[in-house]
Amino acid sequence: MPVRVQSDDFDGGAEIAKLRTADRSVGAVVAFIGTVRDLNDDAAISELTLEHYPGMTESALQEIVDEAKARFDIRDALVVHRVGALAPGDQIVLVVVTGAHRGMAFDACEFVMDYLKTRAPFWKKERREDGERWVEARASDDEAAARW
Amino acid sequence: MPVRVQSDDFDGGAEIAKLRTADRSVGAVVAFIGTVRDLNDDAAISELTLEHYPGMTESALQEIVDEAKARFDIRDALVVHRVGALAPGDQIVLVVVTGAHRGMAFDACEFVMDYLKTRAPFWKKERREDGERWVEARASDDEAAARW
Amino acid sequence: MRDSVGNLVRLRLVYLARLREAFSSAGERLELAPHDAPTVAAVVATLRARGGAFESELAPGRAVRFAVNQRLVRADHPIADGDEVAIFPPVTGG
Amino acid sequence: MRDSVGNLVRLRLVYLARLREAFSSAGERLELAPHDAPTVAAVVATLRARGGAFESELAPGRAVRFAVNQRLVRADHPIADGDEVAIFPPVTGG
Repeated sequence: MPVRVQSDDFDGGAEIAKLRTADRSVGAVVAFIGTVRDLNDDAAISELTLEHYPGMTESALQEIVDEAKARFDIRDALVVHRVGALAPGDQIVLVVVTGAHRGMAFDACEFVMDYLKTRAPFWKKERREDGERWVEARASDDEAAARW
Repeated sequence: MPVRVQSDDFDGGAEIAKLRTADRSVGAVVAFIGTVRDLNDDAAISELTLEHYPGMTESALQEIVDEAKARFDIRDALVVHRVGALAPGDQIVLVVVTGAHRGMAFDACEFVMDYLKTRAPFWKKERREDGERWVEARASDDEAAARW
Repeated sequence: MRDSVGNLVRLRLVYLARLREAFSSAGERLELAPHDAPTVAAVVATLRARGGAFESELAPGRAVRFAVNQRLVRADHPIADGDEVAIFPPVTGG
Repeated sequence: MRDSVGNLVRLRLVYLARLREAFSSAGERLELAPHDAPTVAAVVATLRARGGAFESELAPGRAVRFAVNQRLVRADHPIADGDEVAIFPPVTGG
């Protein structure tokens, strides 16, 4: 399955290996892993909770992957996104793109992340010393998505 | 060690995990894996041999990594490049870049690959049905490197 | 007969993340007042008229996103009887 | 005394990949004829004058790259006594 939403952690190396070895025309693999930082806006984070819109999440991710495959000459793409309570250092999201050559694989992987950041229904809530707060969307994410 | 040249295979997942977990300010990891394709210019490849310039290789790679760290706001970078005889599907090169945010990590990883392709002293020789031949440099690699 | 002045529009509303908390609700059934060409904006106007958190969170200028039947849409997107309309803040995953 | 007309330049040459095969040699010691401001280009001219594979592989217009003391340089890079000068085709790693 090219997109998965799960509370369990993922094994990035195993996922990369699976996609890479499934197709011998692959010459380039680009992978992105997003992780929980210990700081955001200089405040220490003790926990990050990922909420999503269960009915829509998979189809939104699938649409992004389909769009990447239509726009870029790539072989395959995978997205795994976690939900639920995470700790600093934990993995949040994995995107793997395979292609014959590196240029398109880099572009497609960045495209998937930029679109995911603005179009996939996930929301982050941080727990800090002074309480919980929803993470605000960043204008830079809109700008990144608008490039494509 | 941020750069390694070796004949042995590498474990991409383990290398990514090492770099990722070494620094809790990391929020983004971008990894590139280059692999031996089974075809090049439509000819079937049975073996690919990587030759290098032993005295220079590590320092050239280190210089590329240093340049990436100077140009981009990233946390760390790693390059592992294999030499010797490889088979289709084998891994050739791994580049891992960590950063607080994804944009710089993507840019730095692609920069390292573009520079490596034009400035690191490695040469590929393919074995095909009709004999061996040295792989020719691609103009697109020069163009990719010239962007930075 | 209601259809003489507009279509009957019964919706399932879904509130997510900050809006779910602000409205103290994960969603509700809503029957829209008869309307010729109902859009997401009509739903928002109906909710806003309730005052309180609905009025403040959905005030003009607040960044709010919409999905109809689980696809991202703009406020001018038409809605029909039976639709699921989700209202949420800009997404922040990844 | 040679220094009256130029510096004595003893080099270690390294040939790699296709050039190593074409020259049937991984490298050699070369003593450059006295020269006022010797550069990589002077080395190339000396080799080219040998004819054969040296002349054809290093002909003007052929894509050849150079490293002096294991750093990429252009043909106009100066060289000095004791330098290691590597001559090779454009790289194709990755």
